[in-house]
Amino acid sequence: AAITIATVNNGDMIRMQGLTSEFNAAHPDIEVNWVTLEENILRERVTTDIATGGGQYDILTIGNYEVPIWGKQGWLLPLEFSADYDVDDMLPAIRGGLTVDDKLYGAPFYGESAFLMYRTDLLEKAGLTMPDDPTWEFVGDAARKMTDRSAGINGICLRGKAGWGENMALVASMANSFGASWFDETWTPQFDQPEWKETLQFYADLMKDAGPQGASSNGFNENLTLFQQGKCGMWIDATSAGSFVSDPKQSTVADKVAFAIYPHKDGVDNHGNWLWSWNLAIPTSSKNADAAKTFIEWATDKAYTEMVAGKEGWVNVPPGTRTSLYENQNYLDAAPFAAKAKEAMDAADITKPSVKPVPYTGGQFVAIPEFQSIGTTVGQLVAAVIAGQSSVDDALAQAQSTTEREMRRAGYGR
Amino acid sequence: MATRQTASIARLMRLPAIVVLFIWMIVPLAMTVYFSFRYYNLLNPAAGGWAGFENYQYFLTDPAFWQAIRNTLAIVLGVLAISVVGGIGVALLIDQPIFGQGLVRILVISPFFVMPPVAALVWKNMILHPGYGVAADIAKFFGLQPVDWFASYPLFSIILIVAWQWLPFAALILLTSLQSLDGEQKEAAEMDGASAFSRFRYLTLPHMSRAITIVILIETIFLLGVYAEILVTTNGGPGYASTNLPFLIYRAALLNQDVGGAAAGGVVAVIIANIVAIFLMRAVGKNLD
Amino acid sequence: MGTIQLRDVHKAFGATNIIPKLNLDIEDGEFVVFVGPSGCGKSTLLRLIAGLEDMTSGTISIDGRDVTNEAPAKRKLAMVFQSYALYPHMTVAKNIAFPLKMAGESQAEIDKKVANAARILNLSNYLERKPGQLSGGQRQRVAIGRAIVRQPSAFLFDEPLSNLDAALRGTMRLEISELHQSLGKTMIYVTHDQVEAMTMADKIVVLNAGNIEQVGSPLDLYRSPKNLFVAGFIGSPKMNFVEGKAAEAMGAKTIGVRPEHMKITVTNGAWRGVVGVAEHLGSDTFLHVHTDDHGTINVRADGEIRVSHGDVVFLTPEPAKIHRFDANGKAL
Amino acid sequence: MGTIQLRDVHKAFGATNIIPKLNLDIEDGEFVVFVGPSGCGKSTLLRLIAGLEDMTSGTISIDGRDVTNEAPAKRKLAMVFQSYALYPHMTVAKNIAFPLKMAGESQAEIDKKVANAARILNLSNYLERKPGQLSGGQRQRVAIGRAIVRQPSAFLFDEPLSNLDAALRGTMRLEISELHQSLGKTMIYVTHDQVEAMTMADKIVVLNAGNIEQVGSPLDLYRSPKNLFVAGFIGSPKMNFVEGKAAEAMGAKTIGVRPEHMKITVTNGAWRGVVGVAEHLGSDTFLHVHTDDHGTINVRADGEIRVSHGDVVFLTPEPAKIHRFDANGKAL
Amino acid sequence: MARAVKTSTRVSYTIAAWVVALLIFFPILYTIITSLKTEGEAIAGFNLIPSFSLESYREVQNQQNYIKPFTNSVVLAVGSTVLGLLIGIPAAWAMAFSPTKRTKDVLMWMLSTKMMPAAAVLVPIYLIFLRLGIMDSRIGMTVLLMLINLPIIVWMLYTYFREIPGEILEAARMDGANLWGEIWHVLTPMAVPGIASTLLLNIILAWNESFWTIRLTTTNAAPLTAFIASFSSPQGLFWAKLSAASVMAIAPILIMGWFSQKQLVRGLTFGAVK
Ligand SMILES: Nc1ncnc2c1ncn2[C@@H]1O[C@H](COP(=O)(O)OP(=O)(O)OP(=O)(O)O)[C@@H](O)[C@H]1O
Ligand SMILES: Nc1ncnc2c1ncn2[C@@H]1O[C@H](COP(=O)(O)OP(=O)(O)OP(=O)(O)O)[C@@H](O)[C@H]1O
Ligand SMILES: [Mg+2]
Ligand SMILES: [Mg+2]
Repeated sequence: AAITIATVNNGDMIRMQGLTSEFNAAHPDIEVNWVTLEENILRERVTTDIATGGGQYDILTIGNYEVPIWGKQGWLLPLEFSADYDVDDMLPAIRGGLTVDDKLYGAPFYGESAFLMYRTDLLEKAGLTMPDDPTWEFVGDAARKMTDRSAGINGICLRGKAGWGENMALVASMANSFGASWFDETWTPQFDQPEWKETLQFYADLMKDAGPQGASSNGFNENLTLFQQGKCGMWIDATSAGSFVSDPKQSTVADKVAFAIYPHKDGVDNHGNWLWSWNLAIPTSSKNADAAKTFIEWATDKAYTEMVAGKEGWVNVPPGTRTSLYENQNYLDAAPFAAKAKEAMDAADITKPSVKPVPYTGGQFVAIPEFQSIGTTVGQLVAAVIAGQSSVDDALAQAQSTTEREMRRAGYGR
Repeated sequence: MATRQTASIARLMRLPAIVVLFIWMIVPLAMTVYFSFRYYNLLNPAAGGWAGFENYQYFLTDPAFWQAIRNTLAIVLGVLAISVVGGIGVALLIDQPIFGQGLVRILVISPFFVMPPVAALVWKNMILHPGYGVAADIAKFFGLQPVDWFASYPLFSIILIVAWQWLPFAALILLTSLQSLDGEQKEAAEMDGASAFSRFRYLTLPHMSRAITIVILIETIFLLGVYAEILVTTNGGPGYASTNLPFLIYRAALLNQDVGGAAAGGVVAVIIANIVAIFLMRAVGKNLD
Repeated sequence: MGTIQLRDVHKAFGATNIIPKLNLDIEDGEFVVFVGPSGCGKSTLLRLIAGLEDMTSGTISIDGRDVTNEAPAKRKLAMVFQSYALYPHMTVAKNIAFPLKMAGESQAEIDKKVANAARILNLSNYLERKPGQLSGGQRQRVAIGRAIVRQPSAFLFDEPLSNLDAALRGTMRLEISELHQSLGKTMIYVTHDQVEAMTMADKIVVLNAGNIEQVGSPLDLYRSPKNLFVAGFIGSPKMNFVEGKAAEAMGAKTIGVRPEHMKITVTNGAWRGVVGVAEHLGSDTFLHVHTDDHGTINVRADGEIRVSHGDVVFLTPEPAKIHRFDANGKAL
Repeated sequence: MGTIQLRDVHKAFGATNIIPKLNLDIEDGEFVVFVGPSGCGKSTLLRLIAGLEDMTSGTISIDGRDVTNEAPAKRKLAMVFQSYALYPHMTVAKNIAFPLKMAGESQAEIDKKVANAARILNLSNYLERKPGQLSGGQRQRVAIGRAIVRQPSAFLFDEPLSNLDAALRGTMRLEISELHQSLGKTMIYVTHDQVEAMTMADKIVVLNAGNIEQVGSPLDLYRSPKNLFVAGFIGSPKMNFVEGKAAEAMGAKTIGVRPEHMKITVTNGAWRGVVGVAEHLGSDTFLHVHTDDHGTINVRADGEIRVSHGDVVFLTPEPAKIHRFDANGKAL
Repeated sequence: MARAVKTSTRVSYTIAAWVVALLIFFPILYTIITSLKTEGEAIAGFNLIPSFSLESYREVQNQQNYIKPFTNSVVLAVGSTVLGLLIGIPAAWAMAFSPTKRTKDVLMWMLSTKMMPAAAVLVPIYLIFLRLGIMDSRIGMTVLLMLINLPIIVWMLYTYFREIPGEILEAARMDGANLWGEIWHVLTPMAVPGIASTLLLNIILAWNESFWTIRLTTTNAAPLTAFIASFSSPQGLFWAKLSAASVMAIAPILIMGWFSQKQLVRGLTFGAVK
């Protein structure tokens, strides 16, 4: 049988592609075709295909945002694995996000949360020490103190590029940690609430005072490079960045990096609930579901992790999916950030994104189909604020009205 | 020429092209029109049924709608202006006796061969990037603050990229037009005492009008549909600053997966494009004969 | 007001000498026609005078002023191009007005002059048309109109009638002649057409491979060609040349007789021959007679002559009209 | 083998009648020339015969066979277009071979016929050239070559020489005439050139606004034009028409005298006048004489005549050569 | 124009032209240069002299097989263009040589089929492709690209054919050619420059079409546009790699364009400009 796998062009996925021959050695009867696309195009492509019953793909690489939605739609096959696979080893937060009505719809290949990365030397220079549980107030203060633009050092680098998976991942989780929420229990957008204003104002001011030039077009990649080149004092982003910033081959500041848990606002018990995983799932339209399941088992079980470790070293194994990994001393030795990453992942609870009562699950996203569009639109409005083309109040007012409009359109009021 | 026999054969010869294009037009169009009156969201298959004009209403009242129209026109007009004026200048220049003419021409027309997403990627990452782009390096060299082009001047940046792609096309066609200008006409004008500028103004420019018209027509059709450059660079933002009509529809169709809304947008876009085309034919169509 | 002098004018394109070295004087008000075979340098010469072409060496002066290094626009010449070179996107009126506009004249002045030129050239009804909507003859007149509005010191015409059909050519010929008479301006006219050259010129310059073979009035050239080349080139149908005994008898290497200077009889005469093709024009008949001793001889006979293909006839050249040439082709 | 009959041929473009209703018989082997002013329908008629244009009504038969509804390719006619319409991408040989190839003849046969046609037309040295590399006359011959290889039942020529210069035109005229003699095929030839019409035709058809004004041999038309139109159209320079007393004296509304049928004297004669323009061709002199009573009269005089602008002269028409027309323009 | 151009004038024109040409070409040039850098060099700031490392190309080839999308690009671009010409030439012939009152309208209508934004008809087309079973097939993509470009093909050929004197076609008719003979032996060879430039232009347009080629293919028919889409925003700033991939995607068409520049210009002269 031949299976077609749609995947994104991330390092871990590319590595998986590279190991196809290993899979073939074990399963010579299954031919594997790869379709690698950029994340947004992939999502869009796959959505069209599934929704129209196209059957072009046998395995999809999708996020924990889509899995529950699509699972509920009946677009994905529930996954049941053999005992060897040890489903219970999965990190509970991750597993919870992939489960609908007690059925698992996606096998996590790789997972991440977010944390705070900072430069020990700069922090020291600023005369501060990182608390165990940093607040935004502290972060803001530290960032401003670390900033030295003449030396090319920005106190903090944060995502600014518009997109629901780009700047909104940060802003939404930040809003969570400020006590804001996207919707109240009647699905009414909450941008007119003070928490949002506070979040955005804080974010905008911080970027203005301590952020890099052109922050509104920076995403993960740009900030990573900035940080690696020593141009950022702090950076709050996905835990997967940990391996890159502490890899001396890539990073000029590898030995001066430390990690802390995602900040929260003083008095609000919420660390943003950023949780992301890339998962492999099988669409119901697949004609080779059995072969697909074989592949998924191969790619996401413990043996795969060990194979990658054997070939590429422990640092390069896909993280964030299994508890056992974080109990593996080899891994903990190779990955100094692992403990903090695990802590971050455990701190994220996507069933309770906000301290307020909300009708949705999620974290840095809201797990409803409309979020892609709403998130992107709001992301644009936020980016306009960072680019200095719009005020916080205007942006929030517009966000409120377009979100109301979208929600009405989607029938939430009906 | 005009015998009944040839006329009937001609009808037969035209037929395949007309039939396939008609099918190609009518089937998707009919489906689009049909969808535009229905609730149809891929992500929400449960909600179906007739929507009446709601999709249209929704699309037309989009807060980005008017801005998108303005941006669409700005892109079309901006790129046309740059590529036509620049194209005339470049064509005039490379028509002169210069050393290495062949190579210069090759270099000048090259951007036309670059696929739009690649062009956008190159410009975004390597040229205009505020951190690592060449433009930033130049700014730094002069001790200036690098400009974040896509944030500060999003529409201009997109116009710049698209114009970069289409200017070579214009220059190419205008160059060939220049070369077909009768040498004796130029000499006659010279004998008549016309200065170099007058010769350009009264002779060269009118001579090129047909070529310019063709450039305008073909480019307009393509420019009305620009979206890849926007998708790759600004994603329509910041805010709606660089959202044009095709991108708005793109957003509806591929981000919202709102087939009904996108269909309504498509119908609106077709209507607007036709208005532009009719207006254009009125304005410049007579140059074609 | 319109004298033109060429002194040692030499023109080469790359390595090929097109005009080896040429001297020519043109008087004010003269109508000078350049004739010569295709490629002999007629157009080149005209373009040198106009300043559209650089000279390799030599000088050109107009009205005594050395213009060798002056731009075309400064020479105060008007040129009518072989292809007319009208501005296709301008109306007739705009075409004619163009030189005036370039000279910065006032609109009122321009209108007056254009109207006047149009009147002279019978173009008043066509002023609003574009060149594409005109017949060949009308276009020709527009080109002339563009030239005359400017009151140049001289006109240059490069085969201006070559694109026209015979009928129109006749009319236009007359119009240009009349124009010359009424304006009294120097005109230099290039043509390959016999009739044009003969009927229009005050002075014909016969060129051959960039050299002047002869300069003179049309009848001069017709009656006393200086050499074989001019003799053969001027006159239509072409002069018959005979070598051998008949020529030697007259003390020449070659003798030439024009077809119209040949008597044709059926009984007796100098040269015996058989009629080949007979072309009946009504007014005249052109006979191609295959003579026994002198090859085919063309004869122009009366339109009423009654000979036809295959008839035996005798030809007698008029003695006074026989041209004699030496071994170098020079007239004796 | 080549008779062509037009019966009640009527052609309208939209609402305008180009050819009202026309009957014409062409015999096998005849050389028929269509003449007439520009736009009179000559080309249209030719194209109707060729089948390139639909008739509005009427029938055309070739060799007695009704071909009204037959495609051009089936009519076995060959046509030489005004613009030659050579295939620019094919060599001369391929151009000539094209009709044979279309007829599916064998390569050996084709080669033989092409070689033969090339020999007749003196094109053997140019067979491998493309049309762009040929002179106008050579192109002309290729166009003819393409027509003759096929042994068509008749040839159609649409102003084939109008693009050539005068010299070449003379040569080509002869070649076509000789071709007609050697092939003996019917030829229909459209021209606006007097000399061509007169010298080549067995029969001239004078058209005017789609109507046949007169059909006859060249000399017929020259000597006995049926009406004013034909009288004015045939002959060059044009016949002089005189109305008023002089005409009435001869019992006509108008009388016509050709320029060559006019005696010119300085002392005494029928009509007195002053010489206007005198065009000296060498062989002839064309005088434009402004007469006292009859307007400007053109006269063809001897090349040696010694009159010039402003001289008073007397003109006497040759009595036998005077044409008389009634009030409707009909010849009397 | 036969007056000598002063060398100084010529030199200043030359300088101006080269400056403009290099400015226009610079983004491509810089991409090529970047593709020969190491990743470190690529983001290290402006530098025109790379270390000529082929590492990026190797990496690109390792990550994504280049040959298959390249072949697909060639097949789709050439196939759709040839198919388009097969349908377009007769249509353009008919419109140019046997025009009716509505010919201009028909031409305009054809162009108007290009006005529908692709995103709006994605789902309809997707459904049609599924229904016909031609999803991710070369045939389907070839036909689709042909349909997209057909209006441009007809348009260009039409303007080009109009420059060919109708008398030549009539001559062929008189010479006994049937319709096929007329089009195949006479019109087509004469129109070669125009057809060639139409062909080139459409190969370029088909090669660069990047909406449908990405959305309607997966593996079998995916061309270079899909290839480049898999590099467009990776994790990390792999600009040397992105440049290498970009160069690989545009090089074939760029080289083809360079070689056929003369042909392209010649055809366009006839086709587009009187
Ligand atoms: N730019 C040029 N480069 C090289 N040779 C040239 C150029 N222009 C003209 N010639 C050559 O110069 C010669 C004279 O050309 P010119 O145009 O003056 O001839 P012409 O007498 O006007 O001929 P025609 O009667 O055919 O117009 C020709 O042999 C021609 O080939
Ligand atoms: N397709 C057409 N539609 C309308 N009128 C036409 C068409 N073709 C020709 N005519 C008209 O028919 C008349 C006869 O045209 P035709 O070409 O036969 O003239 P002609 O005698 O050949 O003239 P010429 O000597 O100028 O070639 C002209 O008045 C012309 O305008
Ligand atoms: Mg010349
Ligand atoms: Mg005609």
